[in-house]
Parts: sequence; C-alpha cells; structure tokens
Amino acid sequence: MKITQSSLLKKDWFGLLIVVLLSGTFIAMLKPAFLSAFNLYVLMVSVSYMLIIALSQMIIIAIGQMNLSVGAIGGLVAISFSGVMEVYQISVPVAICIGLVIGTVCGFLNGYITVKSGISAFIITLATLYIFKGINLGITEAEPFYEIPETVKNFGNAKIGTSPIPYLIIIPVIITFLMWVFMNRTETGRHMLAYGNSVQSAELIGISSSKVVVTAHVISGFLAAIAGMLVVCRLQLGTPNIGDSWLLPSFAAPVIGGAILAGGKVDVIATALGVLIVAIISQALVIFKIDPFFVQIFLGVMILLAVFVNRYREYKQESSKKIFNND
Amino acid sequence: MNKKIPNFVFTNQFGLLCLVVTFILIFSTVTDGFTSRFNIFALSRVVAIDIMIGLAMMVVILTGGLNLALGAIGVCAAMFGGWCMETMGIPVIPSIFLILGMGSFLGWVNGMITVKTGVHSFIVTLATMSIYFGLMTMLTEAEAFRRLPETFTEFGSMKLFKKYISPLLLLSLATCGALFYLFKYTDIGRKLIAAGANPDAAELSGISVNTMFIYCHVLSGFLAAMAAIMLTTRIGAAIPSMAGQLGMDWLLPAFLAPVIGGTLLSGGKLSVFGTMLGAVLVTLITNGLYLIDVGEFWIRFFLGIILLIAVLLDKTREFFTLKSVIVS
Amino acid sequence: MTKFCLEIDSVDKAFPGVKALNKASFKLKKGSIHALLGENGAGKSTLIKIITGIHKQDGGKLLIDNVEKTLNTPNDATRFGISVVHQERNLIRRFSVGENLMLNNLPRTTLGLVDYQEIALQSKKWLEIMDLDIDPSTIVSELTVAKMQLCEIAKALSLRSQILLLDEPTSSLSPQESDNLFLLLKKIVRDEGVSIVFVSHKLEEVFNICDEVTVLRDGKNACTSESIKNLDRKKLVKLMIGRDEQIVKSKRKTDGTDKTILELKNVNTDLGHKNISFELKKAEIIGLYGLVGAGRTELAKCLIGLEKINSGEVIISGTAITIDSPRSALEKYKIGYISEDRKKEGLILIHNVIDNASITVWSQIKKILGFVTNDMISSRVNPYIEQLEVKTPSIYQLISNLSGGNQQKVSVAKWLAAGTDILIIDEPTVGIDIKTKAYLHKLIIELAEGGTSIILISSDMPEMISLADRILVMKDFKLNGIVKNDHKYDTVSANIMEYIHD
Amino acid sequence: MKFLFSMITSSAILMASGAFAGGHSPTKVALVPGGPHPYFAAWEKAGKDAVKDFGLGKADYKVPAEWDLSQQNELIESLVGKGYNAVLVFPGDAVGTNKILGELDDAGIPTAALAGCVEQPTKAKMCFGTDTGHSAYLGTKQLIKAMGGKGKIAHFTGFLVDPNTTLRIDAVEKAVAEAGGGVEIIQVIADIDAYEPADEKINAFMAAQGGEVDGIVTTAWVPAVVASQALTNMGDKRIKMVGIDHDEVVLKAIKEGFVHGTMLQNPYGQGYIGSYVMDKIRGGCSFKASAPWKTTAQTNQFIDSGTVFVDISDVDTYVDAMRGISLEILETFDGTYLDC
Repeated sequence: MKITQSSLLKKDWFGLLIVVLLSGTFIAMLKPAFLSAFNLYVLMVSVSYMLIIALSQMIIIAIGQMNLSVGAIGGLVAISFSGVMEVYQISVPVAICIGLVIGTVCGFLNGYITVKSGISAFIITLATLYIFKGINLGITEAEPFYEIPETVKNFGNAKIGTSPIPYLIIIPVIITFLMWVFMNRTETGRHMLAYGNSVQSAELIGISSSKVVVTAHVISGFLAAIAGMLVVCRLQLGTPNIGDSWLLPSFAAPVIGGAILAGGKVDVIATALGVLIVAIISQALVIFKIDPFFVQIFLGVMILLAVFVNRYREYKQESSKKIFNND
Repeated sequence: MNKKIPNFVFTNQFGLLCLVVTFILIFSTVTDGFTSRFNIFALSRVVAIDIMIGLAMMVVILTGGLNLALGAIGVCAAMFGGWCMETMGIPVIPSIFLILGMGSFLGWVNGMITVKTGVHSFIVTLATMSIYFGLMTMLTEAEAFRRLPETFTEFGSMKLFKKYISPLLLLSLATCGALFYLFKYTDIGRKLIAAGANPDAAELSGISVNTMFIYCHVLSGFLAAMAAIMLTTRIGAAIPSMAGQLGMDWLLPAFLAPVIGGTLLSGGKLSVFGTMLGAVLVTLITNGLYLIDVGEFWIRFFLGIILLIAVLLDKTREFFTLKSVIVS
Repeated sequence: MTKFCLEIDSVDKAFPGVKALNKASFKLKKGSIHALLGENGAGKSTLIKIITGIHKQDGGKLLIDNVEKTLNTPNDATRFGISVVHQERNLIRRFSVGENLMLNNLPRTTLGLVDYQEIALQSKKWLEIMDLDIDPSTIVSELTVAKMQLCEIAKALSLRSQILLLDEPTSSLSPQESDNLFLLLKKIVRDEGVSIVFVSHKLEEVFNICDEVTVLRDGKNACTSESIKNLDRKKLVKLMIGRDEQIVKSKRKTDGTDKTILELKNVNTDLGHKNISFELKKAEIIGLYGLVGAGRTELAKCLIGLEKINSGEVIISGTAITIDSPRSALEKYKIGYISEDRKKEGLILIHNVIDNASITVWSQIKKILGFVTNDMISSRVNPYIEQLEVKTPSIYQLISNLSGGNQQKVSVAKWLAAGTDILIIDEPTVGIDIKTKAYLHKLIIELAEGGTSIILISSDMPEMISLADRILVMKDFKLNGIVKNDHKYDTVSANIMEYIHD
Repeated sequence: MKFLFSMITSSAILMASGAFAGGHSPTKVALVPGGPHPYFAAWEKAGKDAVKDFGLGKADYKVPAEWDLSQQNELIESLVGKGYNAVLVFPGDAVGTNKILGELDDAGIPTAALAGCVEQPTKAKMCFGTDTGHSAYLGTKQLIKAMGGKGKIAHFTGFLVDPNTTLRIDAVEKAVAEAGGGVEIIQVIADIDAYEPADEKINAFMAAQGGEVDGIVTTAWVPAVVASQALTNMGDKRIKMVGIDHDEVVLKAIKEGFVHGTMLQNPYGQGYIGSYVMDKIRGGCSFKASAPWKTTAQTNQFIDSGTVFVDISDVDTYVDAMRGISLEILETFDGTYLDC
C-alpha cells in the first residue's frame, strides 16, 4: 500500500490529476452550470487545440531547446490551408496535406538551421517567428480567408452523437496517445529524451544530435500545423492572427506538467493535464465573472508556481539522495 | 573589450558601421524622402527608443539570460508615470524619478525570482510579463492617461540642430556613454561582465554573482522605463497598448539590436557601441523598406531574415577570428 | 604470430597550436589488460578519442584484428567492438539502468515499439556478469557512484565489445570498491574473452592488474607494449616524467610556534562533513589528502562561504567568525581559493589575461564612482604576471589561447594580486607540464615563506609530500588523521595510506 | 537580386512622380488604418475610385502590420518621407495620435481622422466616421425592441484601447437606461477583437450564462462574427442579437434568422469622400466657420458618414443603401462644409 502510494506520488501527473479533480468539483459545487453539456463541450473544444500546441512545444523542451515559432507556424499553416481552399478551390484532403507539408518544412528549417549553425534554437526560432509571420502577413495583407468548405466548418462544430464531445477533440486525443507512445516506447523518442538529458552522453553513445534535433523540430512543426488547421475548423475562417497568442500557453502547460526547460524531462500525460488545468481555470474565471485581465495574471502566476514546485521537488529528491549516499 | 585600435577594423562594430554607411548611401540615392528633414527627425526619434530598448535587453543577455518582460515593464512604468502626473498631480521631474524607480523595481522582482529559484530567466520573465501586464490592465482598466503635462510631452517633439534631430536621441547617446563608462571604467561594470561570463569562476573570485545578476535585471528595468518615458513623450500619452499585447512588440528591436551588435547570448560579452549600431541599422532598414515600397506587410519578414543573417554571419566571423588568433 | 586485437601504428594528431600525438603506437594482445599511462597532457585522452572514433588521426594506422580500419564516428567504434567507459559518467540519469544498458540498440516488440520486458531480461544478464544485484528498472540517479561505474562497464559488455577502454575507472571509488572492480575485470577478461585498455594515474593499480604497459610522454611513446614484469615503480615514473621522481624539499622551518591564523573546531557542514578540526599557522602549508570524493574540495568550498557550515567554530586570528560568501572570505578575511577546475571555476575563458588576473582587485583599486581603468589595473597586476613569467603575447590576449600552465599561473596571479593571507590551492598541477609544475611548486613554497598560510589539496602524493608541512588525511567527509611531514616519501606515504585504508 | 530590382524600379517611379511638383501639386493621400482589420478593406477601393473620379495623384491604402501606435506612427512618418502630402488616419489612440497629426500639420500636410476621432484640441481637419456611440445606441434600441422591451443583455465589444470602445459601452448603457427597469446588462466582454480569444471568451460565456441571457449586442467586428457563429452553431433563435458591420458570417446569420440585424457603417464612403476632401483642402479650400459640425464626446468637428440598421428584410440590398448615403453626403459636401 505504502509503496504504491509513494510511487504514484512520484509521478508528475498524479498531483495534477488531483488538482484537476479538486478544482473541477469545487467549481461545479459553486456553479452547477460548469458541468452542463454545453460547458463541457466548450471546455473540450478549447482543450483540443491547446493540447496540440502544448505538445508541439513540449517535444522541443524535451531536447532542451525552445521553439518560439510554434504560433507563427500555426498561423502560416492556418492561412495557407484556408487560402488554397478559397483561392485555388483545392479539395480539403489536399489542402490538409499542403498544410502539413508547410508545417513540416517550417519545422525542418528550424531544426536544420539550428543544427548547422550551432546557434541556440531560441534565437533561430525567434528569427523564423518573424519570417513565418512576415510571410503570413505578406500573403494575406492581414485579411482573413472566409471561404471555408462546409465539411471543414461542420467538423469544427459537430459533436459525437448526442454527447457533448466535439469532433475536434478526437485528433488531439489520438495525437496525445501517439506522442505518449513516441516519447515512451520508440527508440527515436527515447533517444530524444536521452539527448535532452545530456547532449554529451548521447553523442558518446552514438545518438546523432542532428537527427534528434531535426526530428524534434519537424514533429513540432507538424503538430503546430495540425493545431493551426484545427483552429481554422473551429473559427470557420482563416485569419492571419491565428497563433499570435500561443507562446505563453505553449510553455505553461508543459511547465505545469513538470517539464524541465533544460531538457530530458517531459511527460505527455502531465502536459495534457496541464492544458486541462489552464482551460478549467480560465473558464472558471469567466463563469465567476472575474476580470478578463486576470486570466493573464493567472497564467503567469501558474507558471511561476509550477516552476517553484518543480524546483522544490527536485531539491527534495536531491537532499534525500544526499543522506542516502552518506549512509 | 580591450581591443587595440588597428584591430577595430576586424570587429563586428566596424562591419556594422560600414553597413550603416552603405545603407544610408543606398537609401539616400534611391529614395526621395530619405534625407528629408522630416524623415531624419522621425528616424532619430525611432532610433533613440530602439537603442534604449536594445540596451535594456543587452544588460540581461549579459548574464546569459533574457528579459521577455521588457515591454511589460516599460508599459507598467509609463502607466504608473501617467497615474502620478495625471491623477496624483505630481510634478514632472519627481514623476520621472518615480517612473524609473518603478521600472527598476519590476526589474528587481525579475532578478530576485531568477536568482532565488535558479530557473532560467526566460521562463521567469515569461511569467512576470503576463503578471505585470495583467496587473497593469486591471489597475488602470486599460484606460490611457491622456492629459499629461505639456512640459513633459513637448520634449518628444522638440527639434534640435536645425530641426533635424530629436533630443531623445541625445538622451539615448548619453545613456550609451554612461553604460560604456560603467562597463569599461568601473569595478561594478567589470564584475557584471565577469559574473555573466562564468558565474562559478566569478563567485569563487569573490564576486557576489547573485547580486550582480539582480543589478543587471534592475538596470534592465531602469532602461526599459527610460524607453517608456521616451515613448510616452513621443506619443503624448501613456497608453496600455503602447508596446503591443503584453508588451511583446518591443521584443523584436530588443533582440535585434544586441544580437546584431555582437552581444554574446551565452553571456559575458557585450558591446554598447554595437548595440547602438544594431539599433541604428534596424531602424534604417525598416525605414528604407517602407520608403522603397516592399509593402508594409513584408517588413517583419525582412527583419526576421536580417536577424537570421546577422546571427549566421556573427557565427562565421567568430569562427574565423578564433582561428586567426590561435594561428598567430 | 601473436594475436593483436587492436594495433595502433604511428598515429599522429595535431590540434591548432599543439601536436597532441606524434607517432604514437601500441599493441593490445587479445585477452590482456594493457595499461596506457602518461601524465596529463601526454596525449592519452587524444589517443582514446581516436580509438573510439571521436577524433580522426592525421596520420598512422589503426588495425583491429590485424585489419586496417577507419573509424569516422563513435558508432563505427561500437560496430567494431570497441567500447569506452569514460571518466565522466555517461549514463542518462533519468533513465532506468536497463534502458541505459540497451540504449544503443533498444529491443523492440513486433509493433516496433520499445520492449521494456525484453530490456529487463537482456540487461539482467549483463548486470549479473558484473555481480550487480540491482533491478534493471531502477533509475540511474538513485545509484551510488560505484554502481554507476559498474553499470557503465556492463553497458560496454552488452554491446558485445571485445575491447574495453577504461578511463580512470577508480577515480571515484573506495579501495574496497576498486578491489571489487579489479576482480570483476579479471573475471570478464577470463570468461568473456575481452581485452582491456586501462588508463590510470594510480601506479599500484597498474601493477595489480595489468599485463603490459604503454607510456606516452608529450605525445610520443616513452615505451611501447612493455611487459609489466620488466618494470618497477621507479622505472615507470621515470618513463612517465622523463626523469627520476624528484621531491623538492621545503627548506622552511616550521617549529609550530607560529601564530595560529585559522582554526576549525568540530565543524559540521551542509555537505556532510563531520567534526572537522584543525589549525593552520601563519606561513604554514598544510595538505589535504584523500581519495576523490573524500570531501576535500567540498570542505574548501564550505570554508570560503559557498556552502553552509552548520555547527562548530571557524576561528580566524582568535575570533570566531561566519563566512557567508566568497566575497566576504576575500574582502573581510583575505581567504582565497584556487579551484581545481581551472576552466569551469577558475578562469573566464572568453576574457583576456588582464581581466582574469585582476578580477579580485577591482574593488580594492577603484576610485570615486567605482572608476577603474586598464592602466590602473595593469600597474597593479602586471608585476605579478611578470613575476610568474606568464607567457603571453599581450596581456590583452584571450586566456583560452594560453597553455594550461600559463592559465594556471594567471589564476595564481589573481590571488597574489589580491594579497590574501590564507590561500586554498586545489590540485594546482593537474594537466600542467613538468617544468611549470616544478615552477609552481617553488612558487607555493615562496608564498609560504612570504608569510601566506596555505591549504593545499592534492591527489598527487609526491607533490603533497614535497610541499606540505603537515598532511591531513580525509575520508568520507571526515578527518581521519594528521601526518607530520618529514618529506621522506616512503614513511610518509605509508602513514597516509594507513589513514586512508583504515 | 529581386530586392535590388524592386529598389531600382520603385526609385524610378518616385523620381517620375516627383516631376509633377509645383503649384498645387497632385494630392497624394495615404489612408492609414490603426492596424490590419477587415473593416478598413473598403478603403482600398475607395481610394482608387477617388483617384479616378477626382483626379488625385494617389490615394493608397497603407496598413500598419500590427495594431500598435508606434508602428502606425512609423508608417505615417515614412509615408510622408515618401512624398504623400495628405493623411487620412484611423487614430491608433484618441490622444496619442494627435501628436503626430500636429507634426504633420507643421510640415504642411493636412490630415483628418477617419472612422474614429481624436480628442480635441487637434490639428486634424475633421473627424469623418460613424457616430459610433449613436450607432451602438440605435443598435441597442433595435435589440430591446426585438426582445419586447425586457430581458438581459450581454455586450461584446472590441479593443479597450480603441477610442470608440468606451463610447460604445456608454451608449449601450444609455439605451438600456432609457428602456426602463425591464432591461439589464449582465455582462460586458471587451478586448476581444482577435478571433481566438473572442471565440474562447464568447463560448465560455454562452456556456455559463447562455440560459439567462435574452439579447446580445455586439459593437465590434470580430465579436459580431464570433457571436453570430456561436448562435448559428448552437441553433439558438431565442437569443436576439444585433451585430455590427457587414461580415458575411453576420449577414448569413441574419438571412438564416439567427441574428436579428446589424448596424452597418460606411467605410467605403469614408475613404472615398475623405480623399476628396483632402484634395479640396490642398487646393486651397477650408472649412466654413458656419459648418454644421456635429459634436461628440471627443470632438466638435464631427461629420457623420452614416449608419444603417439592416435586418432580414433589407439585408440583400444594403450595398445600394450605403452608396446612396455616400452620394448624398458628397453632393452637399462642398456647399455645406467648404469655403473655396
């Protein structure tokens, strides 16, 4: 009994699950409307693309880097996706492929330039952030694309049967599962985490850093592309400012999920729970009619809090080890 | 830092200077308006603010960190100033000190959290950015302060030197001078650099690295407040959106100037002069791009490309200088 | 024909500014343990990096099982059956032991996913060979250092390596752990048919387990694949340093009547030191000897205020004090610390000579408003740079372009310039060439003669015996004993070893 | 290479256009919105038509890449550097923009605020736009009528930093107050002029309070679009909504009956007539002292560009209605306002 307890407590996601359940119960008790079918639907919709955005950043955090251009890639893909459908009347599946290719290429460029130049991904993705966003603005001149095919629009609105579950969340859930498998059960995923843990060790083992870094960025770009297209489905138009506000939440969820920015420690489930926590509390703020600006402050405080907690846990682990070693 | 004069030719700064001169020549021949009095005055004012923003980022990059909350600090300081002058009726001069104090205080908070948690300042300032900005909008209810004393706002449209130059530029150049003095001719400045270059070695050599890092963040907040004051005098009001959502619009000039100017992102090496030239170059190019009509929407794209080229060039230059030194 | 599983033939390697290897050769007999010796900077690590495919040689041949091979990447080396166990722990700390062992070639299920059961199964086998009784699912960061070391060897074995390179494997092990390791090594040579290249500074170990010896000196062979039977300690040392082991004797007289300048009474620290008590007298050199991990450097760091002292007293010139930071150690109590890790903790590599040498004096020489100029600095620091004969084209040269010895001189110069009363010198001559080493020894003695009290931390026994007045032996964060040094190597070293193995 | 080429060609164009100088040089109008926004898109065609119809040198629509006062200022400054000699601007800030307008005036460049006003004192020649407060007031009145004179209203509006936003909030409150005790504003959600946050907040609101609310008034473009969409998606015809502007999503929702109606503004007329007025002023005209200015909370030099409520009955013919208003204003403009 004691053993299972302590090993559960060690998991990043366990504490978060408790937070989700507690906050959910608490809000539902005060405002039963929180559990209404429509509210759950809205909650799941906002979780759906945030989940992908968070995973897109998480995989870069896993290798100890950052991707500032997640939102810019998402935005570029969003307008390309809707643009080709409106301007060239391209069919939806082809447009999706074009979107995915653009996202992947953007991610590849991030990874490739980072590897080849040896400059930190932070600065490279800062530059590509402006490049991708610049292309976006240059193409659209900041005008949205409206002519979204009905199939796409319907996908953004439909619910599964009579349940409050939106179609939109299906892909993110599948991707979350695949990402979990990827990070925990595939050689490439494990090599990425190893690389994030220690670049030097990974290289000595013979893990190719360029392969790891480029792969991570490609996946990140790919996920950002999916997120961008999901937002188009949701908004039913392709507006150029999609992605502008992704930066903060993209870091918030993995960090709340216990990710260490130095790399090598991320948890897909905990990240997903991080997304859920942010979504629940943002929604609670609206339900309780709390000043909308408070959402901003709240997100910042959550990040700081998560950082403190991670730090404290690490410290606890370290010090418990110290005693253990000295004995 | 201590290059001899002949070596100056091989430095980044010299390359930048050449670029600046080249672009001035190109733009003044190809475009009509570039050398007009109006344009030069406008340029001098934009440059002034971008230099200040660049310096504010530079002093944190010195520690190997980043300050994403730069714009948020600037806006908070400006709004606080607006409140002081408009609501509280505090005279201009004490208000300016209060604004600078506010900026420094917010910088200090960043510094304290960074040092105490040992977390990279990227994530700390990412969080404080949204906290500062959120608090500011909540307290002000996003209401701008539009009735500032004229003595304060006039400064922004004053024209000097046959109406060619804004006094704001002189202020920025003076700040550059002061920072140059700080980093080159004072013990604190040298300690800041040493702490940034190798915190472990600096600590063991009797430098309080934490204190130095906090100083850097305070200085960054101070300079951000300076930039905010300059921007407020320019637009004549303290407006919550003056640096964009969360103050993030300042980030591009903030990174461009020091990075192009040769400040090392890993810390411990900076160039005040380079940052200044970096800001000048970026403003010049932006202005030139507007003038030759590449389309307003492509400007961001070009700035991104310029940043990319700048860091790549810097990398190659580093590679070659390193080689030449070892060989000689 | 004798069967050589690895043959290095006249290998050259140059780096910008240094010729690291100059026609270095050796031959590894199958099923033998071969010692690769040499002082720091002699070219051992370069040679290892060539054998493991990290560097590529400029000239010369590398033969595996009598066939010439080219190694371009570490993967090639692994493929040819060569594995290295590095000094630095190269396990992924957050991964399980099993996964670390299998990381190069993770077993997969039919779906192509990583098969953790199979990992546990396969890795268990290798752990058993190393007599390691740990669950393969244990996270590495929970292991002791010694076990990590063994896991690394198990990992090398799991790669079906026929040739193992062990780079200072015992540097952080206790004597019992080392002995255990040697037994295992002999066992795997016997049972698994592997051959081992053994790199160590500890000559006793070499005589204990090695069959043959190759010594490198300044990138060249001082001896090549010599049988251990033809050598003794004295000969080996001579091969390594190119002359007889010399013990520079301090001519100072310390009669113990000098003033006590620093005293520790029952000091316990945050890092785990227990009941440390000793005295340091004016102009005295006391040595701190012990194995890696005995807590010597850690004690120094507690003394200068980098880590916390929990209880006990630190008394300087008769007053009990608390030092809360290296800054107050320097500015209030004039205690300086020269780090063992020159590149990480000692110097600022991206800065120039004068900035490095003057870092401690800026506060002292500043004028109003903190005004400091290069001229003010150089007039203060230059005498020391000259006195120490730092070889540099200019005081504005980047420190990273200087040789190790000159770098070390600069890190000494900065403390001389600061005018410290107590200087803690940590491993001053690691990676320093012989000539500079002797010079540094002389310097340390001169410093003491000039009135500075010195705490010398060194793992180099001859160095310790030649310099220290008294030697404090530490083990497991405790002070095991104090040896009065009469500079007679045999007796003193025997005394020291007694405390260590006690 | 391409970059160089575009530099050369554009400089050639500039040289050529410079040759016209002298006397009443051709008027080159810059139409500068506060940032990218679909509302202003009609300005582009309006400018082009004005060049054709009134013989201007140029009338170009130039958009700052972002909603940022500094960027707008920088753009305007560079446009003046480039030779534009009249500026029509949607003020990035009701006071902040005055500063640059004053500087342009010093440089002999006439300016006017378009679609939104700057506060007085100002050097802008006029403020030509929708009386936003009035429009919001009328829209709310329409909503209250549709709701049968009682119920709970939610108000969704745009950037708080937009000078019009405060006016709109006040106007909605005024209309509600006039309706007596039956109507109540239960929530104002502001600062949602971008799609993602608007979507999130409006849907969260609908989820939490959709059951209580009876009417929605939106007074900014994006919230109108997102709220129309939300109602359409929910299939809710109980909640009455009055939107703003002519986004096709809103128009479609009106046709389908999910949205009661929308308050149209006249961006095309603003750009078209605004450009015309700038040319007149550069030609030596000035505003009559007796001009029948309207007075708003911000300025007493306001000219209404017209606003029309459209519901399901006339949603198909709204374009004609707007054009009619524009022509009407233009016909009488010289006589009413100008002294030439």
